[in-house]
Amino acid sequence: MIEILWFIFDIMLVLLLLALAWTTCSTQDVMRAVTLFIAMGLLLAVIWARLKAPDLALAEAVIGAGISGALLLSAIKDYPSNLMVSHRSPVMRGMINIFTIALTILMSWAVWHGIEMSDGKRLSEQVASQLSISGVSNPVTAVLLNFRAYDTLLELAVVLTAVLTVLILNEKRADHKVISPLLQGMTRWLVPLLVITSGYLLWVGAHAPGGAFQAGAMLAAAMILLQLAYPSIHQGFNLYLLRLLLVIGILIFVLVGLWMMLLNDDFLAYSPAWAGSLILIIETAATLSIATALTLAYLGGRPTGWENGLKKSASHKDSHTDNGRVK
Amino acid sequence: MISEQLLYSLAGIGLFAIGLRATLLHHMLLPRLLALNVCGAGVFLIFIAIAYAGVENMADPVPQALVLTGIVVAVSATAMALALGRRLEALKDE
Amino acid sequence: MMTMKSLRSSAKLSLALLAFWLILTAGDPASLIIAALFIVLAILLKPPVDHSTRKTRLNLNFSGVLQFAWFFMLESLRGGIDVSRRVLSVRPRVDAVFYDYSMRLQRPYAQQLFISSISLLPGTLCADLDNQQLHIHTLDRHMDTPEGIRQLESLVGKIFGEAL
Amino acid sequence: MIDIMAILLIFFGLFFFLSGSIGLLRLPDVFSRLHALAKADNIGLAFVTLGVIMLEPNILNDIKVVIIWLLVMAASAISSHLIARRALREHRGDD
Repeated sequence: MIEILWFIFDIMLVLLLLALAWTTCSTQDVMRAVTLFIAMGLLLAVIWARLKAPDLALAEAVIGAGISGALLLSAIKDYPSNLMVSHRSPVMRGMINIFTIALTILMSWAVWHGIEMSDGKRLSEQVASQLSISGVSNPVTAVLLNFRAYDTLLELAVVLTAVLTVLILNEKRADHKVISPLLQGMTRWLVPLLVITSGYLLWVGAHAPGGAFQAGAMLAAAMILLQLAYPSIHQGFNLYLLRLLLVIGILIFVLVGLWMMLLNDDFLAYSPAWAGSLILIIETAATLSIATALTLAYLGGRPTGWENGLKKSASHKDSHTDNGRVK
Repeated sequence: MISEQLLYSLAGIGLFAIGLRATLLHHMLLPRLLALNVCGAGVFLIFIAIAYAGVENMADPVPQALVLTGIVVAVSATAMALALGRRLEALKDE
Repeated sequence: MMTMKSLRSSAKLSLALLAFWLILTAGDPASLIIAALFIVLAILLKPPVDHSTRKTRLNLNFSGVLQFAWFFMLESLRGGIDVSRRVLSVRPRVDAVFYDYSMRLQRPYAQQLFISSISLLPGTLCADLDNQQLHIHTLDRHMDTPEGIRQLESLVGKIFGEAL
Repeated sequence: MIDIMAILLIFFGLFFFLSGSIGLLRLPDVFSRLHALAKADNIGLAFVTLGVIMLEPNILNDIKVVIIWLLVMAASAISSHLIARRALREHRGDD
């Protein structure tokens, strides 16, 4: 009985997901597509929870439904046309369809066999056997910050690179105009709660779902909300501090890694006794960096006055080209 | 357990195919980006479907960690692509 | 730079946030370092003080809160049933009309509570506001909306000690 | 006994959610849809919250659930206001 209910639930989730994906990709109106895409992010969060991946559900709810939604909605304005129509010729369309269908069949066959033939041995057993010396009891955090810490370090580098590209390319987007006082009123008490919740996610990541990524995304969501309700707020930020925050995650990560290299002869090989504290320190720094990076990514470019104090001539040239662009 | 793994990984493949088709069909940046993100979501779904280990157990932590980093990288990459597109539009106007 | 007043309000905020933290973590003492860091962060990210909210001093009237909560509960129930009846009838019955209401409440917190509750009560939705003038969308022109809203407003006024 | 009450309450809540979603599909314009969503979700979540509190003995978790309910209520009030405002201004042609 209960299996049948689960199965019905699964089928509904999957059908809804596919329908949302299909309409996202085939609707003609960009605004509509973005809205549907956000809805798909929310649904994915539910699906991660269903598939017993609560860490992902948290991250997806904040990033997939929140931050990338804000990012895409504010990006719509930058584009000339609100329509999304494909201009491919019928022949081309047919070829694309055939190619996609063939690929789908091939992939389905591969996955089918992969699942059928798997002997049930999983990496999770290896993780579980080493979990006690990792310094944390949440296996996902153990993988991210201990067993595969290299990946996470490099991922932070990828995020930093992406944000640097954003900063190099553009000035911050123009502000919104009229803001509802009701939104401002809510922001005043909601942002502190979001910040504390972010801290909680960071803390709880050691032994339950949560961690630096979820916490960083939550903090970024708080800053984006603040920016939406008080558009001039970023002018109050200290831009040197902002630069430091942007890189502090990688900085601390590398410093800890080098320190461990002096002690244990291997980069990022923590001593088991300290592992818990070291992971918490790295995660705190990573949370701040991820939050700063995602906020700057949302702003879509350099905040006002980013160049101030650095090479006068370079900043002058920059503003010159920008003036040229406006004409 | 296998039936859920199959169902969700097939859904992941479906998502990937829908996204891929739209990526190939569209010319404009924003629709393409959305489609690519749908594609990515499909890949994540396949990972987690295979990581599924029954209602009582947590999913395999290694694919979870990979997908977690994947989600964050995807949103940064989207932001970067949007910034590139915005700069392109600005250059076109010039 | 910090005045005495903003210092005091920051202290109040940190206490409230600490309480929130203790609820979340079930009072784990080892977590307090992180708590301290994020409370400082929350205070740093506090939006600039809006001059209209400066003069507010929260003096909550407890019996007012209870009365409001009771009223709010009953009305939400009525609102929910009303909406589901409309939606589930053979032809959705909607006879919408916009309606202007001038708000008498003065304190910003009271105004915010009032405006937010309007949208959750039967048949009304606050669509826009222009200073004291609210633009309210009602589902049914035959409902005695103004009466309900006036009652809600005086209840909210009572919480914040504003006699209307 | 308590379990049955709780499940009954949760089902009540789900009924309101369902009618909210039906309203989203059936009602004619943005404003009336917002009505359906805000009210039905408010009362629906109230029932679900009550049901969950009855099932969960840990008082801290109960407080968390209530906080979630209050936050969702605030969010739905504000967001329906913002959407309505936007729709109104777009309709009037100014922005």
